[in-house]
Amino acid sequence: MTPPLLEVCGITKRFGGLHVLRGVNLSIGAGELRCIIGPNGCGKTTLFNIITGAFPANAGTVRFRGENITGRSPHVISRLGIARKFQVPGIYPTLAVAENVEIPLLSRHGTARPWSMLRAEARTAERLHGLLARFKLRARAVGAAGALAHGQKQWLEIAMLIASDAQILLLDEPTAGMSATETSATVELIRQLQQEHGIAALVIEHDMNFVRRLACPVVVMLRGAVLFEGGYAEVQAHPEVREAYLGRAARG
Amino acid sequence: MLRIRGLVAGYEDAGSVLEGIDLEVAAGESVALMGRNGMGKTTLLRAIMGLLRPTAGEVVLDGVALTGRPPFEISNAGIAYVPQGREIFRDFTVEENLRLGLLGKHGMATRVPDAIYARFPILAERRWQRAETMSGGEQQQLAIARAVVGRPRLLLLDEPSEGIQPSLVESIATTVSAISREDGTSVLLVEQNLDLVLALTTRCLFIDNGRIVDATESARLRDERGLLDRYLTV
Amino acid sequence: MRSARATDSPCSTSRRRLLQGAASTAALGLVVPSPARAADAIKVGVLQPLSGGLENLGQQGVQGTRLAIEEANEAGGVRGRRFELVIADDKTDPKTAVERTRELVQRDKVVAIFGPVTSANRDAIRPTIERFKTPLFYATDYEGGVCSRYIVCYSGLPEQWVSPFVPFLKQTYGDTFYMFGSDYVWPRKMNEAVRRAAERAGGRIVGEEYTPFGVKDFTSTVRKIEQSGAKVLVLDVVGADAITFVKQFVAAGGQAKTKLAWLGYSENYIPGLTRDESEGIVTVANFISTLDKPEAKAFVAKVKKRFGETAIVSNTVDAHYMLTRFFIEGVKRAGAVDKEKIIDAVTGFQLESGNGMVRLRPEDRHADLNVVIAETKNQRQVLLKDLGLVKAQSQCKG
Amino acid sequence: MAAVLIVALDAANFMLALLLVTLGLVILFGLMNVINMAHGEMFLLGAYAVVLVERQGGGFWLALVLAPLALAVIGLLIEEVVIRHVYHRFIDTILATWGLSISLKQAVIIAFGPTAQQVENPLPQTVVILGTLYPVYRLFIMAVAVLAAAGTFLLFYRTSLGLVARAVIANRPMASSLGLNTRRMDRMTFAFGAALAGLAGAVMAPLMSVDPQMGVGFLIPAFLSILVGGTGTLLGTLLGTTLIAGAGTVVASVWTQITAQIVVFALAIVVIRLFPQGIIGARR
Amino acid sequence: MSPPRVGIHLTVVVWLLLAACPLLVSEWRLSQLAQITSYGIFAMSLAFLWGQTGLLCFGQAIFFGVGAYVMALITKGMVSGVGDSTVIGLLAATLLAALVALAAGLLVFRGRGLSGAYFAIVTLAAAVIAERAASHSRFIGGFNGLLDVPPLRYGGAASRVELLAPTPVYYVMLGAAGLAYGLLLWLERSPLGTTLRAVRDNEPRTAYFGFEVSVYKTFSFALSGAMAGFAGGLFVTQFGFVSPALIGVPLSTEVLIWTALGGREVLLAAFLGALVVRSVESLLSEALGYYWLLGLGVLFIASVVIFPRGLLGRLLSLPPPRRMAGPAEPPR
Repeated sequence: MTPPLLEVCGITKRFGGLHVLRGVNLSIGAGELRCIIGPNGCGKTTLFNIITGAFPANAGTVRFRGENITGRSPHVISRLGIARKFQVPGIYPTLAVAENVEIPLLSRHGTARPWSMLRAEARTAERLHGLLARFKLRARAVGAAGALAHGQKQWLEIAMLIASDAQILLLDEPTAGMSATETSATVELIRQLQQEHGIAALVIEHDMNFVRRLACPVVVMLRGAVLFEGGYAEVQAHPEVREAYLGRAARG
Repeated sequence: MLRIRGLVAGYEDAGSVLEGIDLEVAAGESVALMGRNGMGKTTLLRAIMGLLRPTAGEVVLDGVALTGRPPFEISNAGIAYVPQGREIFRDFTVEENLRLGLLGKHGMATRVPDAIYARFPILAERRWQRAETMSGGEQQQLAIARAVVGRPRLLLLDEPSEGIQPSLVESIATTVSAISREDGTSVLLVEQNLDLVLALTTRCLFIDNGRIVDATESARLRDERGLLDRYLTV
Repeated sequence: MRSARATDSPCSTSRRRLLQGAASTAALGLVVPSPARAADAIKVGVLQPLSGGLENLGQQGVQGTRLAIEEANEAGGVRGRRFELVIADDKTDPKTAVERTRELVQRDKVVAIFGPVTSANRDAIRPTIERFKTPLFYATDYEGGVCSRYIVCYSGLPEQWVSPFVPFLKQTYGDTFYMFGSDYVWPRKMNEAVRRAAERAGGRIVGEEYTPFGVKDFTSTVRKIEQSGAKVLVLDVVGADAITFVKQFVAAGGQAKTKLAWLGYSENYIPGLTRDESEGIVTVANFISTLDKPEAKAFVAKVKKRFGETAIVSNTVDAHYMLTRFFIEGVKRAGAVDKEKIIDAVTGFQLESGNGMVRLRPEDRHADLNVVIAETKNQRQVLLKDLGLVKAQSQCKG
Repeated sequence: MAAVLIVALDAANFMLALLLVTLGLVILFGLMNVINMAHGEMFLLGAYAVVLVERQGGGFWLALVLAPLALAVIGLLIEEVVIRHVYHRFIDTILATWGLSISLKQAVIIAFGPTAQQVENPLPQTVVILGTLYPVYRLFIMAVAVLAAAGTFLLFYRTSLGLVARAVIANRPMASSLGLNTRRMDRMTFAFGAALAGLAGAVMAPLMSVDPQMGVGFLIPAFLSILVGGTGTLLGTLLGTTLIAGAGTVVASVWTQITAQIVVFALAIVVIRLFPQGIIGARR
Repeated sequence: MSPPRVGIHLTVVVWLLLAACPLLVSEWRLSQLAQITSYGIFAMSLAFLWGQTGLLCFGQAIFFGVGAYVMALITKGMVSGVGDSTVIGLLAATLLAALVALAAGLLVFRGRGLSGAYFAIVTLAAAVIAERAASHSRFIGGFNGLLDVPPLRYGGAASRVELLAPTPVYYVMLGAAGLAYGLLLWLERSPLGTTLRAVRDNEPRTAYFGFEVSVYKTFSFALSGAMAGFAGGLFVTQFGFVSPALIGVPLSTEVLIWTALGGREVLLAAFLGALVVRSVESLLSEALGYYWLLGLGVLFIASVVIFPRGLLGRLLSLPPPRRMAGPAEPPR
């Protein structure tokens, strides 16, 4: 039996007296999509931080393809094929847009030895410009990434994740600050990636429209734990989920 | 009392988030502001507080224009702010956190009045403890107490229910409405949690894409499922 | 020489303004105001530290050279040709010293260079001097051992200063010595000589220590000196560190038990110390301004007349003045303004210095000097003992 | 035994002197995140304030009061003209203050000349402690250091003003939202740090060569003390200065000053490498 | 919207002017320029480390000094078995400085390494240690250092020729500078350079792409050290001596000022920064006296506060590498 692609087991995290995560369990198979929703402060971003190795958990394990990766450093976890998009776009503001995309492309060509980078150019050029075209960034290729509009920065970062050949994308609010058209395009994009390349994605999102259109299982988190897992319609109908967001009064 | 006209504000790299907000809060009134994430609720509070410089429009408190003034002056004009994520001073004791709510105010005692501890008994218990050792709900109470200790005329609350047990949400609602009632403090509450909105406010505004798009009496919210579903998550 | 780097700055302020004025006019014009600025003037380079920590010594060196040159020009120059000074600032820094030397040699085409102060700078420019075969006239006391056709020294050497000084110290103050110096070659060489002289005289070395530059707390050293029971402290720390040390040594009551014998001490250090701190410091030098000799009085009067009453007439002024006079005399005797001929002509004759007759030896181009021992009393150096002419071995041996 | 005690006393002496010099830096670097490379020059200006006051006929004790005040004013000026613009550019504070350090030192050279200045030792007596003579002025320095450290601690951790200052440093926007004038606190905190540097310079002047280079020697040990102990905590600085000065004095007593400097600096680098948060910081 | 190409044109003009210098300036100015070219290379080494990788090093002179000492030891024939030629000296100077930097980099960056201000202060302390250690080591001449270091020379032991005439010396130095510039520029514009700038811009993001950031920092440090060592080796051939003053804090901070004033992100700007500051200094410092350094300090503060990218940085900055623009836009 093949283990799930990513499996989170009993993750607990405290900051001082603050319990941010209280035994989170979650799993996602290869090529699957999953949305995480939950009110502000329920611990979604902290969970991403622990999966990607930003800081250690107080308890619990993270497994990737069955391998325990708890507590490894970010670069090691990334090399396994886990790529992460930050809430505030994690791009390189002073670098050219094309350079931003080149970095993750390079990361697939042996990052351990700096000099191996020198000959990577030929292998990356074609994909680089393919990706820029796909993300409608070609016209801005040589301009500084910091000068892009907010939505473009979000896309740029997604392009970078895809360039890194990840097997799973952890997307933290990918459509924040995007227009409605951009949001739908992003949904399309994630679906395409899943269908064409079998890339799994774990998406933190507030925009329920987005969640609905992505049409994938939804994980609802509340106060540091998973409250409920199910399809969009189930979640919508679930009184506890409504209560989680809107309070008891909304249950009715 | 608070009057906002055509307020436009935003962030350097993300363009404007508020696209012309108009709203009013009367003296002693409590108003809720609801809307999905990213629609500009927090941005509005930050703009009122002066933490964000509006690019257009005006904020007026009791006839005094506050637009473009630094936050400490706005605070002294009578507006207090409980931010999202609480932003208590983690390394400081509870008492120190509370005193900070007083020290910047002109003509106010620098001792924390007992009345505050009477209102927030848990804080009296934890008075000399470092704030970061407290639970989320306790920290939220501290943040509210720190804001009201300076006796503001208007209290801005940003998602006080965030990450907190339902039982605590109720007690926060009780405390804040008592303060509002007894001291005549107006409240502008940004919230998703209906319990809090119902318990605390009389009027509810909906914000969408940087504009106030709808309003209703809070008491009727329970019946307005359409509004809720249109403007809120879930 | 003793002083070594940017952190050194002994000396005073009262006369500073005057000196600074002098130095900056010189720097601006780069030449001595002299009617004979003709194309056929004999250009003489001066490379001295005018900033970077040793400006006092540099300015005094400039004064010495300038005095001699101006006197020569006023006397009509050499066979109708006048001298022209080109003054360069080495900033007490070896790299700059090399750059400036190149300027003097290649741009200004000087026939000789006077200076610098530190051994580090002298050694740094030596390859350049030798490469371009331009003589360097060095007039600061140093550790000895320079043997080059292109370097002429008017310098107190360990043999000349230490060998007679140490027996005097032993006889007068006691037979146990503690040596404390800065961590570089001059103090180490001086202390080697102190050790030899002390042992020869039947004294005992009870401690030897070196300090890096820039140390601000000498508590442990003061303590070690006290515990060693030394009667005499031979100090060859330089510059600001020396002042810091002496302040802390005196504050700890050190001078009550141990006599402070300071090598390389001069009038320049006195203003940085209070009366109590400088009281009783003994030193050895070729010249002190309070010397009760006609030639000394005449020299002091001459300097003060030209540079003002507040000018300090130190060892450094005297040495640079004398060495420049040897050079001028050498130009006269050489019969032509030719670097090689001048080098051959500057040695082997006597001139009267501020302290007796002095001669440059042809074999190693160093000077036989008259030496005195002096003590500071009430912020003035006074003569303790006149040692007369002291000769050193040739620096070109071994 | 007495010998060990004496070394301990010497170490305490150096440690307290270093602490005195480091205090101002703790405020500017440790608390305000301004990596003040000009700290040595602020110290220097404190010493020259003494020279100036003594020249005008005022005594040392008057100078001791005036020097910190003068530095507070200079600190205000520096904050307003330079530092204000680089608070958010952490690394640039290094460069800007480095430029300041060059400029201030050069200004002193232009005003006073490059050479050492005379400063009277106001307490030239010695007392006998543990059988050896000990300079009274050193005891005075130790006392001033203890008082200044205690005073700084009390000011920052036991008064409202200190509370406000720490709050502004901890979370500027929040402090401002609570009605605290953050600009004024920045100015005051910076001025206070500068004043402490000035006090240190004035106090140390009688036992040091007062020349334009005098500040340089303390800069690196002071920084290392803070980094070794951990930034942002007075206790850490106390520990840092104790380690740096203690190790320095002990090594210098047993071997030489040269070994002491090399060993202590190298040791400090190793400690900083092992505990990037400082020893106190790492325990948190 | 392609970025202005003025940077390319100016860069070409600067190099042409530099190449034409023997026709334009007097002989001794030329020899002076040859001397300070080694400082220019030194400044480029720092610009690469600081401007490209974001590591502010306050001890860059350590590597310059190591290069200078190694060059002196070898060309003076004090190291047996390797000969005493200029070329071997330069190679060894470069290599040893690289090794020292590599060791230091491994020490400092591995694991949860030092960065930012901590790195700056630690390198500052290291520079003090290096200077102390050098002035305390007898073998390398202690405080006074090593003297009589031979100039540039070529040919075997029997028919050795020393290069002294200003024009050939200048061209050798300029050639070395061009070599250093070319190498660093090529690296900078290669994918490796992109990666280093990525580390500078957003270190966590780069780690999240699987890059072991410390390896890249160490590499950059070693390379920059090598270049500083190369500059140090060339310096010795021009100045004829090496002393602890070359290895310590003062020179480290001087190079920082040249680089910052010129522009840390642009190699040529840093190079010119060194050349211009040194040339102006030799012209003005004696006239201005103490005010020169005061002015330089104030200028430095102003440039940090007002022009963080240096006075020449913006002018001379080059557009991104050509591969970024990609193939020509397909017809619509």
